[in-house]
Amino acid sequence: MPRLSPASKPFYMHPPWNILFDFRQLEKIVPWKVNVAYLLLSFLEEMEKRGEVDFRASGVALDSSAFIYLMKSKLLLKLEEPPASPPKKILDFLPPPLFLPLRHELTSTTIQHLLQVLDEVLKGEKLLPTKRKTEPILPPPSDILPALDVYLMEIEAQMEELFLQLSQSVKGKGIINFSKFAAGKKRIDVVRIFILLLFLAQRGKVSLWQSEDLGEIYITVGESSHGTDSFNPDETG
Amino acid sequence: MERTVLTQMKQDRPIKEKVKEEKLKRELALLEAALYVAGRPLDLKVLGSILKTRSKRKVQRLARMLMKEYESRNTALEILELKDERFVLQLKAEYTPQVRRLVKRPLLSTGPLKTLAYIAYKQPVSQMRVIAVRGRHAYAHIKQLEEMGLITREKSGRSSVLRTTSYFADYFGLSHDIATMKRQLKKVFNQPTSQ
Amino acid sequence: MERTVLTQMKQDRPIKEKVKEEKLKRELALLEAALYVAGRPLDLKVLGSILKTRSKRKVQRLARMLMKEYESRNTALEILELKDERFVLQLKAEYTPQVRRLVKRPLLSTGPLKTLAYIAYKQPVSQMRVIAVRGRHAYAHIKQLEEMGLITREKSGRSSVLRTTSYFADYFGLSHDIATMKRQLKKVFNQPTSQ
Repeated sequence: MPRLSPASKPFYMHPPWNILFDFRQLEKIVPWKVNVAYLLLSFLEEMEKRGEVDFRASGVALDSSAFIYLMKSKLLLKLEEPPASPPKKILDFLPPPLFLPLRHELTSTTIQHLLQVLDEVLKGEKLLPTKRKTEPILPPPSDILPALDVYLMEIEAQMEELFLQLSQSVKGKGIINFSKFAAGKKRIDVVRIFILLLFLAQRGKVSLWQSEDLGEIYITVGESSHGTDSFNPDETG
Repeated sequence: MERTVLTQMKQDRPIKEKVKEEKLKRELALLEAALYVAGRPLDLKVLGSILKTRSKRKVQRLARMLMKEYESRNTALEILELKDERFVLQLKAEYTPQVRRLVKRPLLSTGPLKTLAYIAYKQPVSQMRVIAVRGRHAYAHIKQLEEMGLITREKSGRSSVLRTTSYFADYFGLSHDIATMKRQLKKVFNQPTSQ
Repeated sequence: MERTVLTQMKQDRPIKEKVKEEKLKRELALLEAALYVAGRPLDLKVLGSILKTRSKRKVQRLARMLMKEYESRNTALEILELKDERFVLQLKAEYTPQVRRLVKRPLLSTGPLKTLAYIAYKQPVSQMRVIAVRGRHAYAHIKQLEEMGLITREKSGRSSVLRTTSYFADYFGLSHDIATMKRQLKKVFNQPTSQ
């Protein structure tokens, strides 16, 4: 037992061990800042070194350590209500299902009623805005395909003819204005010529360019490396 | 002359008897027809209007006669006399489970019928208790039973107290007195055939 | 020894007879129960399913026996054998006028009845079309009509095709053949048969 005198406090009342023995301080500390294992070990070592084994101080140190651990645990684990156990089914007499007595009952609905309401429904149906579905109505394929075939078959011949005309206009090779070439032709024919020119340009038979937007289109005939005298239908593909 | 009349009367008697019997048969058939098409309990006044009589006693006597006849036939149908002097024609409960599926009207399924049986047997019973015993799906049963007018719900603090209605008692041909009804139900539940 | 067996057999016979008789009574009562709650003609297959037998001959024999019993009772109800080997329990026509006013419950409320009328007139008709004409609340009607066995729903791609059932035809006294039924409806409806 250490003899306590106001003048000489025992060693454990000094830092760092005093934390464990000053209860007012203990309640204020941040538990994470206290290394309990270090405090206890060094406390024991110091006691051994001094040859003063004090069981009461050891007990207090142990109690304080436990208190610090408790504080840490409380901070870690938020205290929650344990999950509610599924409501216990009360054991009670469970009677069998009570089947309602079955009674035949004539119903008052007749075919006249059915027809009366039918009349109303059909009138209502006529009043319905006849929302025709706005889906595109496609003509039957048979109406399109033959015309398409004829056009595709003829396009080769028309391209060949146009190329010949162009070649003649420029006398073999050269440049010609689209407006000049199409002059005096009907609007639909002008469109057709323009489409055919696009086909020819795609095959490299002619080159097309325009000086500015909406300006004159110039057609260069025969500049391409392709031959000018043969049309291979396969190239259209 | 007197002799002739007497002879006539003697000859008439069996004819009169026959006519009376025919009339009785026809009245019983009319009552049967009324109960058959109505599919619900009918009181003596309504039955009397069908027979074109105001004598309640006569109607009751005839209805009971028809009831007895049904009893003696010992078949699938029965006529019951309810309180308030009402009569109903219905299928005997023991045949219900086997032919239920032929009914085209929407019927309550077994779940709600079990909840109903429990409420009827335990009433007045708190909704909380019914849920505890029957499970949470019983909330829907209670709603359905209430909508059908078979039970009532009365607020009591945070929970509700459930009871069967007088419509329920009539529908099942049970007493309106709860103690008596419970005794009747106990009898029904103990019958193995009522399942 | 032999004598004892014979005596035993003699004693057994009445017991066996009684058991047989009880079984017969129960089967007849089951048929009666089925016809009563169905309130519509039932075929031998359905009746057989109630009796838990596949023998159509047995069912027919029993149903005819029940029919005879009803005849002998000479009351307000009758059992009829229809063509297509179907049986129906119904009120004798002569009693209908006198008890008609007791019939209060309609088969369906107006909304579902309108939907049913439209389906009957336009069948086979897509559910989509019915909803377009009758509005979205008709989904609930269709469900109800299906549950009551008045219509059938057949999946067809993303929509369903709706038709009335033979129960519908029986209820309104129409032909089971849809083309004939539509002609009947149109005839009564007094509309040109086009559309």
